[in-house]
Amino acid sequence: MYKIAKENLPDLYEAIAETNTLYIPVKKAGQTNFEQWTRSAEVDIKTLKTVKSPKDAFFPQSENLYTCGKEGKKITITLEALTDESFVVFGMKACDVRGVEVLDKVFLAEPVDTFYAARREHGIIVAMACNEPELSCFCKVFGIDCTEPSGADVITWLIGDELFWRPVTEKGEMLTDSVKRLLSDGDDAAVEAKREEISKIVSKIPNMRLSLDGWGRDDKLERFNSPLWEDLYKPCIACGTCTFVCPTCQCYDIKDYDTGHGVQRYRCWDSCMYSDFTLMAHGNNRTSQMQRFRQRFMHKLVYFPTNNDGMYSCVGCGRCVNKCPQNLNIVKVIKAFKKEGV
Amino acid sequence: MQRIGVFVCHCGSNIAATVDVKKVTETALMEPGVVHAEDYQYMCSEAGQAKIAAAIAEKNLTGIVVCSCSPRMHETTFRTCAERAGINPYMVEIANIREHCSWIHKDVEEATKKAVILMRAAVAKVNLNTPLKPGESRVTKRALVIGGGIAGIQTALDIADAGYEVDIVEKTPSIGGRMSQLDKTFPTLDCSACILTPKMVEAAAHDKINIYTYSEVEQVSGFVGDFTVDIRKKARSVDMNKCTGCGLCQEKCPSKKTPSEFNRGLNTRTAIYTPFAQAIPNVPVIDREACIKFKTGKCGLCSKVCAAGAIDYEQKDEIITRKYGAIVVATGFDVIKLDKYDEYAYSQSRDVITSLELERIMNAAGPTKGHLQRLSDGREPKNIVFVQCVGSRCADERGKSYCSKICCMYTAKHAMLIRDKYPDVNVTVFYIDVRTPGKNFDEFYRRAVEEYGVNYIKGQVGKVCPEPDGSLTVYASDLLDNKQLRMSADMVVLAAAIEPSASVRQIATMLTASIDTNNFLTEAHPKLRPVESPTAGVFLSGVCQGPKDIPETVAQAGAAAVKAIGLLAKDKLMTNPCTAKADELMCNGCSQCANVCPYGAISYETRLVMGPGVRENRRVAVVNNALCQGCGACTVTCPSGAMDLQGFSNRQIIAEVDAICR
Amino acid sequence: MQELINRTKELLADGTVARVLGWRRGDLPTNPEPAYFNDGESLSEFVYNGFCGANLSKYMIEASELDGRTLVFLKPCDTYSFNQLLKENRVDREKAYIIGVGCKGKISEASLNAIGIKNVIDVKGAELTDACDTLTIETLTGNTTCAYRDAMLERCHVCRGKEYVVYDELIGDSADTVDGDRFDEVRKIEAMSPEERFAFFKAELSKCIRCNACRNVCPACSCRKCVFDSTKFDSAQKANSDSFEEKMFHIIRAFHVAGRCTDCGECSRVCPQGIPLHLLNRKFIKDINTLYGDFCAGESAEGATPLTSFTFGDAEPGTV
Amino acid sequence: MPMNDNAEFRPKIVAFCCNWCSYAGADLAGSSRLTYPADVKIIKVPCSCRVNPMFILRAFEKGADGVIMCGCHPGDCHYSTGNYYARRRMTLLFSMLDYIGVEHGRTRVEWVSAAEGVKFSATMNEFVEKIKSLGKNVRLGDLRCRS
Repeated sequence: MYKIAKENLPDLYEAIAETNTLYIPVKKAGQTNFEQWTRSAEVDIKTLKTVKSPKDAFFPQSENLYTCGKEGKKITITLEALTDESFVVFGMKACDVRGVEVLDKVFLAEPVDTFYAARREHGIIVAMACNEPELSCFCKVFGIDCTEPSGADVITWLIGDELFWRPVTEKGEMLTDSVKRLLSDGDDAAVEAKREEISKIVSKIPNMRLSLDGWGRDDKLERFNSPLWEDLYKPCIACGTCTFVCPTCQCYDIKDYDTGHGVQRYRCWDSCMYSDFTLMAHGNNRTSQMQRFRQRFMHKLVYFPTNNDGMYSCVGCGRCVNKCPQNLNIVKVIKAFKKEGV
Repeated sequence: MQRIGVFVCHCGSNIAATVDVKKVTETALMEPGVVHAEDYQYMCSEAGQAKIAAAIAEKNLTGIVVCSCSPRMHETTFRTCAERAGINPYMVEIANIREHCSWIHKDVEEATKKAVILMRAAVAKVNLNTPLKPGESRVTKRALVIGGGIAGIQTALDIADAGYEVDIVEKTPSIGGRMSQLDKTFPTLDCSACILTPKMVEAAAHDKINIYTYSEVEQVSGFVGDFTVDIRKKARSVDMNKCTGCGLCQEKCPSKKTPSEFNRGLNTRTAIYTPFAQAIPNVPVIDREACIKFKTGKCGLCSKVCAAGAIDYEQKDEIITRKYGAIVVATGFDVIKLDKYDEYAYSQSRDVITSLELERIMNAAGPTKGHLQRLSDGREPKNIVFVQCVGSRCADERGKSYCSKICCMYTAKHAMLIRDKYPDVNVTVFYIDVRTPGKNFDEFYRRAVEEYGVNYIKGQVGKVCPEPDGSLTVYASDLLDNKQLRMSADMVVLAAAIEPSASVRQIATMLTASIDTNNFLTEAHPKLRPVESPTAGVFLSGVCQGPKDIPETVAQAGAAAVKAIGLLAKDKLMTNPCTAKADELMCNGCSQCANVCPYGAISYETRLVMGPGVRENRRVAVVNNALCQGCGACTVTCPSGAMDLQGFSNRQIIAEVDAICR
Repeated sequence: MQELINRTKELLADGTVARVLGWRRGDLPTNPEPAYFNDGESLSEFVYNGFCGANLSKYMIEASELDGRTLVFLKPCDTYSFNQLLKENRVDREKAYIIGVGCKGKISEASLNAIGIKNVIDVKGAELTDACDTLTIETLTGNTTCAYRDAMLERCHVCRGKEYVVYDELIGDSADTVDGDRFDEVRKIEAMSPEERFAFFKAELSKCIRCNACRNVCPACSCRKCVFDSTKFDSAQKANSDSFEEKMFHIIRAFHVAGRCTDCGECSRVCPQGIPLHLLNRKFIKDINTLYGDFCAGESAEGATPLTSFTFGDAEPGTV
Repeated sequence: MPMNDNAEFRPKIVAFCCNWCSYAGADLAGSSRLTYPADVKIIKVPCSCRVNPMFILRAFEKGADGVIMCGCHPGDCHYSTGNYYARRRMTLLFSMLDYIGVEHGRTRVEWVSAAEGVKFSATMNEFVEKIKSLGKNVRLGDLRCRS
C-alpha cells in the first residue's frame, strides 16, 4: 500500500503521462467526463459519476476501422492501426470496472475484436473506491463492492488529504514502479476504516437492496410476454441517453464516411432505443418502441446472464437513473415486476 | 450503378485553348460510374452528336455528361440527342467549362483543374439522376373570363374568334364596365359609348360567347387545362327568356330613391333597373333591397305592367358548375374612397367631384344630360380647378404609392373639352408632374395648354374650403414661382387614384394567383410574361394587373387571349418533370410546404401509406405536377426532407457539393 | 392534486375521456414520469408537483391516433407547444381534453444537484397547493432547505406567463416566477468576440454525445423520420468523432424549429451533458422578433410562420 | 484565423446560382471575358429558394472555405417569391453562424440579374479576396476531411 498527498496529484498525473496516455475525469463546461489529460485540464476526481462512463477508453464512441483510397481506378485499403502504446484510465469506479468486464465477454469472445483487445492489452486501470455512493447507485445488487473495486490494476482510495494506492496486478506493479518516487508507504488500516465508512453509506441506500428475483437465467418467455412492458415503455421518447451513458452497452453500427480523399469505414455506438437500430433491407426486426424498450432490459437482465454464466450486463452505476429525460430507468423496471409479482 | 459517358467539347479553341481537354477526358475515366470518355472539336455539331449516339449504343450508356458551353446554350440539343439515341433526356448533365471556365481563366493548368472539378460534379450528379418523364394532362377547350369590362370583352371576343367557347362572368347587371361610364376617350376624343357598344353587342351575339351577368365566381378548383368553377348566378327576379326589354317596369316602379351606381350616385334609379340604356343584356334586375314588394310584400306593380310576364319574385340564386381550360382575370378597377382626404372637402361640398363623376356630368346620357353644371345649385361654373394625384404617388398610407397613369391624360381631356364647349370657363390644373408617355399624348397635352389655354400650375393643393356663398376657395402652392396661391373656384375636380376592384382579393385567393401589396395581380414575370399569372392557366387582362389606359388594356386583353388560345389549342399539356415530390412515408402532413408554394400546387390527402412496418391512413402532401413549376421552395421548408425536387434532389446537390469540395 | 384526481375521475366516469395522460409517482420524489391512466383506480399513482416538468404535448401526437379522447394536463407553456402541433396537423383537437394545470415553476434533481443538494429522499413544499417559496428536503446525509426558485429550471426564470392558449378547463393557480430577461444570455454571447463565441460553443457542443434526447423530447421536432436519420440527404449521422457533426446537427435542428419553437426549454432540461441548447433556439427567436416583428410560436394555431412568409423590405443576409 | 502566406492559400469556394438570373449572369460574365478566380465553382439550382442550409453546412463540412448564394433580385424571381424565402432563411442562418463564432463574411448572398455579368465577376473577385483575408476555414469543417 502506498499513498500520495492530494496536493501532489498533479505531479502523479504528469509522471503517468510521461509514459502513458492518461484518461482521467476532466470538468469541461460544467460537466465531468473522462478525457485525455493535459496540463491545462481541470481534473475532477471528486465527482462520483462522470456523465459518460469511461468505456470510451476501450470502446470509443466512434472509431475508424479502415480507409479505402483510390488512385485512378485502383482501390487501396488501409487498416486502422491497433493501439500499441500503453494508456492509463485513472479514477474508474468499481461499477465501471465491472462494466469493462462485461465488455470483455462480448469483445474478447471469439471472434475477438482486435481493436478492443489491443486496447485491453495496453490499458491500465487505476480504479478508485467510491467515497460517497449516491441514492441512484445499486451496484451491490450485482455483487459489486464499491469500497474495493475488483478487476483493476491499481486500486486507490481518497482518504482525507491523501490518495492511497494499491497495485493488484503485474501491470499495476509496473505502473507503480514508474511513479514510485512520488509515492510513500501507506497504511492498510486507514483504508479499512474508509471502507467501513463507505459501507455504512451503502447500507443506507434503498436501491442497494433491490431484489433480482425472477431475473437472470431462468425466466425468459413469461417475462418477455408480460403486459407490464406495454405500460412501462409509454413515456420513453426513444432517445439514446441511457445507452450512451451506460458502461456496458456494447452495440455499434458500422458506416462509411467519404472524406473526399478516401472513404472511412468506421463504427460508432448505436442504441437499441433507435428506430433504425439493426435496420435491414426487409425493415426492422423490432417494429415498435415497446419492443425496443423491452429488448434493452431483457438483454441486460435476462439474455446476457443466460449467455454469460449469470453475469448481468447492468452494473448498477445509476447513470441512466440520473439522466433519463423522462425519469424511466432499469430500477423502476425491476421494481415494477417485483410489485406485480410476475 | 450508372454507365456514364463523358464528352468533352473543344468548342474550336474557345475551350481547348485554355483547358487541356485531353486531361479532362482522361481524368473523367477515373470517376465512379464513367465507362466512356472522349473529346471532340464541336460536340454540338452533327458529327459530335453522332459520337454521343454511337457511344450510347456501343457502351450501353445510362447517363451523359457533356463538358461544353453553358446549358443555356445546348442543354436541349444534347438532351434531344440522348433521347433519339434511346436514353432519357434527363440523364444528361452539362459541365459548363466555357462560360464558367475557359473564357474567364487564362492559366491553362488552373483552368484545367477547374474544368476537371466541374466535370466531376456533373458526373457525381448524373450518378444520382433518374429518368424523368413529363406528365400529361388534358385541356378543357373552354375559357372563363372574369369581368365584363372592355378588357374582358376584348379577351372573350379574341378567344371566341379563334373558335373556343368563352364564358364571361360579370358581377353587375350589364357588361361594359368602366368604359361604359366614360364620355370621351383621350387622345382622340372618340365617344366612348360609340366604340364600346358595338363590342358589347358583338360579344352578346357571338355564338361562342356566353355571358353571365349579375353573377360571381364562387369557387375554383383544379389546375391549368382542367379548372372547375362554380358560378353564382344571382337571382335577377326577371326571366331573361321572357323579358323583351320594353322598359315599362322601370317607368312604373315607385321605388325611385336608390343612388345610381352607374352615375356614381349623382342621381337615383328605380328598384327594378337596367344600369344604362345600352346595357347588355337589356334585361332589368330587381334590387331586392330597394324593392317595395320584397320589403313589404305589397306593390308588385312591375309584375302587373309586364306584358311578357317576365317578373319572377320567386327566382333563386343558381350555381353553375363548369369546367375550363384557361381563366382570364379582367376584374378592372375602382376609384379610391376619398373619405381620408378631408382637405379637399369632397364629403362637404357637392361641387367637389371626382373625374369619373365629371365624366358622367359631361355625358349626354348622364344626370345633367351632358350639361356642365354645379350639382349644388345647377349653376354653370366659371372657374374650375383640377387637382392631380389625389391619392396617387402618395407617401403616406392614405393613398397609393403608385402612379395611376391615366389621370394626366383624362384631365387634359376634360380641360380641353370644357374649354371647347364653354370657352369662358377658366380651367386651372394643379399637377406634380404631367406624364404623357404614349402615342400622341404629349401633343394632346400641349394642345390643351397652348390651343385651349388651360392654366397648368405645378404645385399641390393644400386645402379646399367651401365658402358660405357657395364658392370654393382653393389654397395651393405654385412650385415654379415658389409662392402660395389662393383662388376661388366654382367646381373642383379630383383626379382620384384608381385601385384594383375590391373583389380581386377573393378571386386571387380562389385562383391561388398571387397579388401584390396594392392588390394588383402579380404577373409571372414583369418583363417577359406580363399577361400570365404565376399560376399556370391563369391570365391577366386590364387594370387588375396594373394601371393602364384603354388601348393598353385592349392590347393586353388581346395578349391574354392569345396566351389562353395557345393553351386551349393543345390537346394535352406536357408538364415540367422537374417537379417536387413528397415521400409519403416521411411526410408529416404539417402543411408548411403548402404555405410557401407560389402555385398552390401542394394539397393534402388522407391516404393509406404503406412501407416497411407501416400501414396506416394519414394526411400527406401531394404535389400536382401540372401546377408545380419546380422552384424548390417547399423542399427547404420541409424539415425531414420528405419533399424533394426531381432533377435537383437533395442527394444530387449534395453530391455536387461533395465533388467540388473534395 | 386531489382536485385534479377528483375531476379526472369524473371525466373518466362520465365517458368524456377514455384515458388520462399525466404523471406517475416515481420511486423517488424527484422522478415522476409521464404516464397514461386508464381508470380511476390507477390514479392512485397520479402525481402533479414541482418535479413534473415534462411537457406532455408531444405525447398527444400518438394519443391522437387512439380511440376516444385523451385527457392531458398542460402547463401554460405546454399549451403553446400543443397549439403549434395543432397548427401543423400533428394532433387532433377533438381527441384532446385539455386541463390547463397551474404551475409555480418546475424544479429538478439536476438543479438541486447544481446547488449542492444530492441524494434527495423526500421533498416538502413543491405541491401545487404549497406556496412554493421554500423546499424542505430530506437527504441521505441529513435535512436541509433551499429557496424554491434556486431549484427551478432555467426556463421558469424567464417564464412567458400564466396564460393558456388552448384548454378545455383550468385547475390550479400559477405563480409569477420570472426574474430574468429571456434574451439576456443571448445578448451576453452576442457581445463576445467571435473567438470567445467560438470557444464557448465549441466547449458546450463538443460535450454532445448525439443521444438525440433534445430532438426526441422536442415538440417541434416531430418528424416521422429525422433528416439526420434518413438516407434522403446522405446526412445520416451517428458518429461522434469530432466537433463538426454536433455543430451541423444542432444548427440545423435549431433552424428546422425556427419560427416553430415555443421555447419550452425541454431540450436544455433533458440534455445529459447540460448543454444550454435553448441558447440556439432563442437566438433565432430573438432574430425573428427583431427582424420580422414579434412572433410567438404556438400563440395561434393558424397563420404563417416567419420562415414561410416574407415582406418585400426584409433585411439582407449578412447585414445583421 | 488569417494566415501569413496568403499568396499560397487557394480557397475552396462554392457558389449556388439560380438558373434564371445569376447562372445567366455568370454566363454573361464568361462571354464578356470578365475574369474571377478559378477557386469559385458554381452549382446550378432552379431558384435561390432551393438552397437548403444543409447544403451550405455540408460544403463547409467537406472543406469549403466560403459559400456564396446568388439569386434574382428581390421582386424579379422567376417563381415570383422564391428569393424572398431564401432571403429570410439565409439571414437567419448567417446570423446563427456568426453567433457560434464563425468568421463574419464566410458566407454571402448577392442578387445578380442575368444582365449583371460585371456585377457577378466583381462579386466573385471581392468574395475570393474576403475569404483569402479570412484564411482557411477551421471552425466549421469535419476533421476527417482535412487532408
